[in-house]
Amino acid sequence: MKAEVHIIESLCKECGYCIEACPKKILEPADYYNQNGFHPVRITKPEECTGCSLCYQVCPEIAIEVRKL
Amino acid sequence: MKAEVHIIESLCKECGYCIEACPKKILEPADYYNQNGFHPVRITKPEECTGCSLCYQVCPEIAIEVRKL
Amino acid sequence: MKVFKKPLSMTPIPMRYCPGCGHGIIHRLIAEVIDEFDIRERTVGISPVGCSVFIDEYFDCDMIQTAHGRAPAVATGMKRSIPNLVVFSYQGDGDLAAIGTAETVHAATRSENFTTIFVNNAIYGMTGGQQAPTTMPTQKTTTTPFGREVKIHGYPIKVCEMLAPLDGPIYLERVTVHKASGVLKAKRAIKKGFQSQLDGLGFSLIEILSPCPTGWGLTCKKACEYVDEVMIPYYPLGVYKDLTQK
Amino acid sequence: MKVFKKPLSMTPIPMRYCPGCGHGIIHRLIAEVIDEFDIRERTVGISPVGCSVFIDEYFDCDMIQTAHGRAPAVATGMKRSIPNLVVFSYQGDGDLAAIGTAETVHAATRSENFTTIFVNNAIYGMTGGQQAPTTMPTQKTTTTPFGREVKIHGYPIKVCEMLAPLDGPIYLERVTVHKASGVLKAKRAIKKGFQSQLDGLGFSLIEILSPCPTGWGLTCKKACEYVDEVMIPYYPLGVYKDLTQK
Amino acid sequence: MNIEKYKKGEKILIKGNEAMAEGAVRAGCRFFGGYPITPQNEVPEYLSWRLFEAGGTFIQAESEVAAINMLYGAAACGTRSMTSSSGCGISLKQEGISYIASAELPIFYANVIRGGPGLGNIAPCQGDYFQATRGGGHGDYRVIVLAPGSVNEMGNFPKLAYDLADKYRNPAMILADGLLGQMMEPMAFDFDWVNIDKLPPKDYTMTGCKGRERRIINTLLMDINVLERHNWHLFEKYEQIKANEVRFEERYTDDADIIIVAFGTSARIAVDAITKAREQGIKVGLLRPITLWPFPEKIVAELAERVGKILVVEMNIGQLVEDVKMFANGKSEIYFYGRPGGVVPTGEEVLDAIKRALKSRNVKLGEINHLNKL
Amino acid sequence: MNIEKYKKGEKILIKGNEAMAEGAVRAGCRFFGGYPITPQNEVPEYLSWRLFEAGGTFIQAESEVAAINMLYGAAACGTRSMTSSSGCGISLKQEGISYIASAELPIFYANVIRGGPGLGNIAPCQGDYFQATRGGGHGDYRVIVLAPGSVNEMGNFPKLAYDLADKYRNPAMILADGLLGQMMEPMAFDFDWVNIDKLPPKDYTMTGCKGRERRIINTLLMDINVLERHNWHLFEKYEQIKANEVRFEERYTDDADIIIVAFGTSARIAVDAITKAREQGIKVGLLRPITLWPFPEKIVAELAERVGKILVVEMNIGQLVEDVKMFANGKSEIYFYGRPGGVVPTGEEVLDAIKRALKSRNVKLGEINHLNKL
Amino acid sequence: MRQEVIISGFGGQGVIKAGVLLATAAMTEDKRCTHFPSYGAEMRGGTANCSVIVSTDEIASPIINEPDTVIAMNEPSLDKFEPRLKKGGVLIYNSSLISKKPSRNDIDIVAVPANEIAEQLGTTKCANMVVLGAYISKTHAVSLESIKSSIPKVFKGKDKFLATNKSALDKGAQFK
Amino acid sequence: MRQEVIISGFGGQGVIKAGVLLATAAMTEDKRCTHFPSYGAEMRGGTANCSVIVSTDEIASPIINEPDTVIAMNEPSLDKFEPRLKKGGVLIYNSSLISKKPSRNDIDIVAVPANEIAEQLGTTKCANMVVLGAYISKTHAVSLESIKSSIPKVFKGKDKFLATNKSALDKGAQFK
Ligand SMILES: Cc1ncc(C[n+]2csc(CCOP(=O)(O)OP(=O)(O)O)c2C)c(N)n1
Ligand SMILES: Cc1ncc(C[n+]2csc(CCOP(=O)(O)OP(=O)(O)O)c2C)c(N)n1
Ligand code: SF4
Ligand code: SF4
Ligand code: SF4
Ligand code: SF4
Ligand code: SF4
Ligand code: SF4
Ligand SMILES: [Mg+2]
Ligand SMILES: [Mg+2]
Repeated sequence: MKAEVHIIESLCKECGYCIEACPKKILEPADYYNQNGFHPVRITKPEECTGCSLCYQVCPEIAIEVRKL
Repeated sequence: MKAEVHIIESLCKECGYCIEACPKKILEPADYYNQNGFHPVRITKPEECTGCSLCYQVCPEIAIEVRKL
Repeated sequence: MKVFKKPLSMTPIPMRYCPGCGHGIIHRLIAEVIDEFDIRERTVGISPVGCSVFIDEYFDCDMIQTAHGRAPAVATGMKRSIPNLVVFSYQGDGDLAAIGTAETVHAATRSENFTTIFVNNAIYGMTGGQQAPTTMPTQKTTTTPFGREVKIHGYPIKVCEMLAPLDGPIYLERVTVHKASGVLKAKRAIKKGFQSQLDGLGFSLIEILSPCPTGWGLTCKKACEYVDEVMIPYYPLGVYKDLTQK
Repeated sequence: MKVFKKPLSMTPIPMRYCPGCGHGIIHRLIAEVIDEFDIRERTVGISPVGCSVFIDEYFDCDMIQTAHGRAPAVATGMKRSIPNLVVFSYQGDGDLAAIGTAETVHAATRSENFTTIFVNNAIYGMTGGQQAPTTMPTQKTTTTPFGREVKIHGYPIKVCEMLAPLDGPIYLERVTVHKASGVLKAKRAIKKGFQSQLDGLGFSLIEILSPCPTGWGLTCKKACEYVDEVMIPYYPLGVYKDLTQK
Repeated sequence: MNIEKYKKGEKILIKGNEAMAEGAVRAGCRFFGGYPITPQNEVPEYLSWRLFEAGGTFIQAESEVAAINMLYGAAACGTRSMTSSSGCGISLKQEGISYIASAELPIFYANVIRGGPGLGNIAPCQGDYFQATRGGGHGDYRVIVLAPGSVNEMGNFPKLAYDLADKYRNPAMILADGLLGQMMEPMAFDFDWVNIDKLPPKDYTMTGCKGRERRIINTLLMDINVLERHNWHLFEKYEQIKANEVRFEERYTDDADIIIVAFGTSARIAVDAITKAREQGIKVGLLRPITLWPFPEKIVAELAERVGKILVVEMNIGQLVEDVKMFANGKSEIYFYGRPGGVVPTGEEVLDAIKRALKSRNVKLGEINHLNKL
Repeated sequence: MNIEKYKKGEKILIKGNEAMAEGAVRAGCRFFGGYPITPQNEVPEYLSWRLFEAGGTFIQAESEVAAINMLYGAAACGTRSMTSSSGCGISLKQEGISYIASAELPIFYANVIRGGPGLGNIAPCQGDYFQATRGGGHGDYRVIVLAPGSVNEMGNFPKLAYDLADKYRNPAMILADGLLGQMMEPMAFDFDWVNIDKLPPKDYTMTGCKGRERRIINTLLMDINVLERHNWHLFEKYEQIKANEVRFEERYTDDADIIIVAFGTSARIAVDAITKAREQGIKVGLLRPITLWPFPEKIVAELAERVGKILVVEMNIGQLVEDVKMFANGKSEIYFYGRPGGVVPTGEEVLDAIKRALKSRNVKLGEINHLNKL
Repeated sequence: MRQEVIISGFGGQGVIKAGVLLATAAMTEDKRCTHFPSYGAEMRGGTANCSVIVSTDEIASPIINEPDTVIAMNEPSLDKFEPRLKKGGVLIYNSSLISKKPSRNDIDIVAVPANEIAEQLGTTKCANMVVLGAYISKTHAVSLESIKSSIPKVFKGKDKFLATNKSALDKGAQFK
Repeated sequence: MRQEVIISGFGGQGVIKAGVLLATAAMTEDKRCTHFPSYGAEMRGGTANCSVIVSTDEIASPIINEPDTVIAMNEPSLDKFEPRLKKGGVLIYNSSLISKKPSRNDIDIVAVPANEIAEQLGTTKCANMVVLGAYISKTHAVSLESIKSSIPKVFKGKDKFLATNKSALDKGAQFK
């Protein structure tokens, strides 16, 4: 695991930018709603994350934190 | 005489543009004042006028009329 | 037999500009163009606020005087209402390039179909010689008593250059009236501006460098030299945009 | 160990933009730059009127909200009063390129020493999706329900192109935030804009193409495609002026 | 004409802003220049397609300043033209309005007021009464101010505004608020589609001087005597408007022990309060000024004298109340109840204010008593 | 400090506009943003070099709109700042003034009134009284309006304006006219050069948040309850200003049979007329409001009751007279004599108006009687 | 007769349109009615609501302070408007999106799984019609027929949804 | 004591400055004074005038309707102000530029060839001082000394003209 990705679910607005941006394609919308009625993004295979931070870069809500290990 | 130059003395404001512009150098300020306190321009040698109309072109007051004969 | 005399589209009223002021020459050129196109009866002229605020006395056609800088908006309202009118707006550099910047840029970008005569005399003439947006670097005015210092007072605005990159303007040219050859070219440019409007092409603007001996504190002769030696190098004459052939 | 998370110069308050709105990304980039220069304590941000009117909630520094379009004038008043402040103005396309045209052009030509972040989303977001000066040809908005027809509604304004010929601006660049690579470049441009101010060079403006899925009536994904396929061809990315090396 | 959208008398459910926009087109508006601002955006949005249908021009101007000056041009060409805005935007138009008033061009404009001052908010408010009635611009001029109280009036007043504007060659405006602009209720147009080709000709318009003397529209009158004459001419016109065009609505004033004076939305709330009051046996009457300028001064004077107690209810901190005070002439007790900032008072609140006003003792005639503070 | 130009009390001959400009700098003005317009051009012209000397900033703005917003920025940074204009230009500033009033920033501005409406002319006029006192901009706000009557006051009022502006965090303005601006007469500054470094600190300015909580200046208050609170807060402030800051001059009111109410230039003319009248044994008094807002309402009410005849003289078609009517409360006869359009009345004319007012019979109390029409 | 209802939900849930439909139906029944929309400061994804009053008498203010009925399409709406409901009033809430239970016990509560029903009908877009159906059958502010016949006026040019909307209304009307 | 004078001429003839000088001199004598300039709508070459009042009492309006004295530097000024002169008042006119004769016979007329005298002194610019000198000796509104001692205050940094101006005043003062 090269990086830890933390998603602040309450902030996510389901724009999908991070999903699109992730070179590893390891982000997807959850099947539940957050308090604002959006499906927050979740990370499917944390171990594959390269820590490239592109998800962080494109997230309009700053809902993603990436900690390179 | 190629042209008739008529100067409307009351309009002249003595800017000297026509004097400057005349290729024949046949325009000069009169030695008297017009009603506005300017020395109106007068033509010294009407017979030398070529009718080039440059004096008309540069006169801000349209105080000069040129009639080509 | 050719006669050069006051054009028919002007009234007999004498003009009240200072000696050597360029406004009078420019008025005549516009009137000649109106005469030549024979459009006096469908022309409306727009006077600005500036020394030329009195042009409604001089042009013998329908005339409307407008708020400072807003002539392009007024022209827009008029041409959109009666497209067949021939509308020219006559504006100074304070009017067009300071307070009226937004109206100018947007009429240009909307390509409103009227003709703008832009008299750049590098000064606020009417109000007594304050700095204009087009005042030259180091030029003394009543609000730049130590000379325009570009780092403090800003750089002069080059209107034609600024408008040229926009898609709206059809025809932009800078000319001068401080000498006979310039006057003749200025006439051609004004005529082209009107032609572009008559052809329904859109926005045209003719920027005219014009001496203001009073505002510059110069004799008439020196004022003309100033145009030659100081203004033209900064404001190069020429066509900045021409889509009339398109 | 590098951590990517909300910059220190932002408050913890969640942002209230629509899903996929570019404003949030741009805010973060600015805040990162402020963090990196460590200038939060001497920075003042200026909020416009537009969707980003609430940025005083998001930036953790002194913030002032201004009348629609007038941020450049306010910034001028501030920088002239306290030159050591770092001032950035954050403005939308309606704010900067419609109602604020004159203020923008003149702050640029005076080369006022502040940094302008110009968010071009081709729409009036806040008021409900009306045509902006930068709205694309044929784009439907609530005031161009049949699509922007350039002959009627005018051409989109290219702000960087229009300002570039002026002598005042020091640095003008157009970037985008609709994709990751653009975001990284946008950050560099913003940083350069601030650097230019810190170096006392004068006016800088970074134009940022920014998706507005709501105003455009598109999904977030389609909105990004729209930036790529429609906006960028009309508004080419790149540096329009750079005197920072001079 | 098949561009007519609704039949006269046909009942429709429509937003106040849209009713006003449709009413304007119906009344002959063929030029709109405006700039978006909440809570009036439905006006330009509606007109952006509706004027297209009607063969008119819609321009989203670069600013409110440009918009009002576009109207100067359009009206000068004889076109019934319109702009609308709110708060800040109307402030920016003040110079242009002053020009238009001086040039005596007939235009119609609307202020759908939002909370102020400054950027304020977008909620319903009546804080621009002074600006509208006192001419926020420079110089001695007045504009005709109509204050609708329903969507029905929002739709029908544009016709009135145009007719008055044309009759007196003067700007006429609608002063509404976000509530009247945003709400829907059934309304019907009470006038026929206006055929613009049949409007009376205008002898001052810029149409090219073919076949006539050239015309000049000009507000610069350097000669002080000429400008003074122009000012007195305007004054006479304003006096005429005052004499002929005052409009108001009275309800239950016959037996009232107290009169509420309120316009627009406040007047609606007042009606609610009055209904509730009457159920409780409290005799309250209503005077609703419909023209805010010309102000219904005679009836205010009369009611002040006859009833002796007036309660002014406004959605601001007290503006109309000054006119009421001015014309009450020290003849009645004057109470004020205001809710600024976008708050719309409730009928209950106003009822409470009525009761407190009725209970008040030892109040000096003619002085304004702020019930908010009591 | 050697940038001080005149000693306190030193008699100088100076133009009103220049006195005002010098007075502003002397009172601590270090930022001017303005746009040329006659008849106030001496103000920017003077400040263009004088502020340079004083280490301040002079900017000729691209427009009046930009100018007022530059002040918003400068005042937000704590700088005593100034703008000035006339008529049209002040109209364009109304939006900005409304913002500044809402943001509670202290600024000083001047309107050297010219003939209006529209472009009007450049002659002395008082046609912008309503605009100044009623807030020509949108929303419920008021600005403090000082009306100098001499070059001396032109020079000394800027200090007062700044002090009031700072004290109440409110815009304060001077309402003068072309005559006061253009004329010269001897004057002397009655206050010492203000050391700007010793002005009381401000706790709301934008200076960077080093060592303190960050600050926000904002006029958008979306929550109606918050905006309402802000409006009532402003209201309370205005009430305080009304209670504390009313200024006026009374002359010969003790034994008067008629009182002239007039401000600025009109008051000067009134003095002339009163002198002439008294020579003829006619007892006339003068009330000269110095603050037009807050209005000297109590003294008007008192004089109305005690004297019973008031003649309002204005260089317009009747504006101040409405305030007089409002506060006279139906207790006195009210006469109006006006000269709009740039005409300055003569003492003889006013004397004649006095005589006609004194002769009038059967006049209804509280109604405005236009002597121009009689 | 007088009925004051606040319909509230996320922007995009069609609460404003539902209110317009209700008011239109009232007009066709020659009742008086007002409709007043309200948007949050948020952009899309924020909350929106509208106040509709249907009455046989003159309606002064279109603003409702103590609603007879509240229709809450999402949780923030429930939180905001439940407390304002008149004693004995009706609360209709979208139980598909709101998991918590209303807390008052002095009101009449109807839980409608509007999204689920709507999804069954093929599109969540008609969830607003489901709750409107419930509202009608609960309050009889207007008749269901008036609502249905008003649909074409309100949803112009969207004929294909006509049938779906009608079914949604009917499904909703089964909740009481 | 009260003296009301209108000084009028072409812009550029220095009429405004002459008035300022007069007012300054009055101030140094601790008299009250006002100066009010007026410009035509014309630009340079138009007419300008100023009204100066010198008085021992309070001066209400600086505007003069019936001047005690008129100084006319050019013909349009004569045409404009001669009729307004008070009966018995003084008219001083620049006979160098005005060829026609004043028409009233109820006034005191002084013809001063101001330009010619000034030219003799080396510059027509001091023609204004010539007429001012005549004015002083005619009216004694202030003393000639006060005028002279005020010159440095009014014509700042123009020392070289000081002597010329003084001579011009003296020459003018010979006209009565
Ligand atoms: C709103 C407004 N602001 C300012 C003025 C005063 N004003 C009149 S003319 C003028 C400037 C004129 O300069 P310019 O446009 O360059 O014309 P010029 O006189 O040089 O021909 C100004 C500032 C005004 N009339 N209206
Ligand atoms: C003087 C004035 N006019 C109009 C408005 C209304 N208004 C608020 S935001 C806005 C446009 C915002 O568009 P933009 O600047 O592009 O910002 P965006 O919302 O797209 O980010 C308008 C017209 C206002 N507040 N003030
Ligand atoms: S850091 Fe890169 S790899 Fe990891 S989740 Fe984000 S985008 Fe995907
Ligand atoms: S980019 Fe951010 S807001 Fe968008 S889906 Fe990903 S986490 Fe959610
Ligand atoms: S027409 Fe030509 S030659 Fe003749 S006077 Fe004029 S400029 Fe000289
Ligand atoms: S150009 Fe005209 S105004 Fe100038 S000197 Fe010649 S005639 Fe006279
Ligand atoms: S001031 Fe300048 S522009 Fe104006 S009339 Fe005189 S010379 Fe011409
Ligand atoms: S409307 Fe557009 S710009 Fe505004 S918040 Fe929504 S997406 Fe962003
Ligand atoms: Mg100029
Ligand atoms: Mg935008």
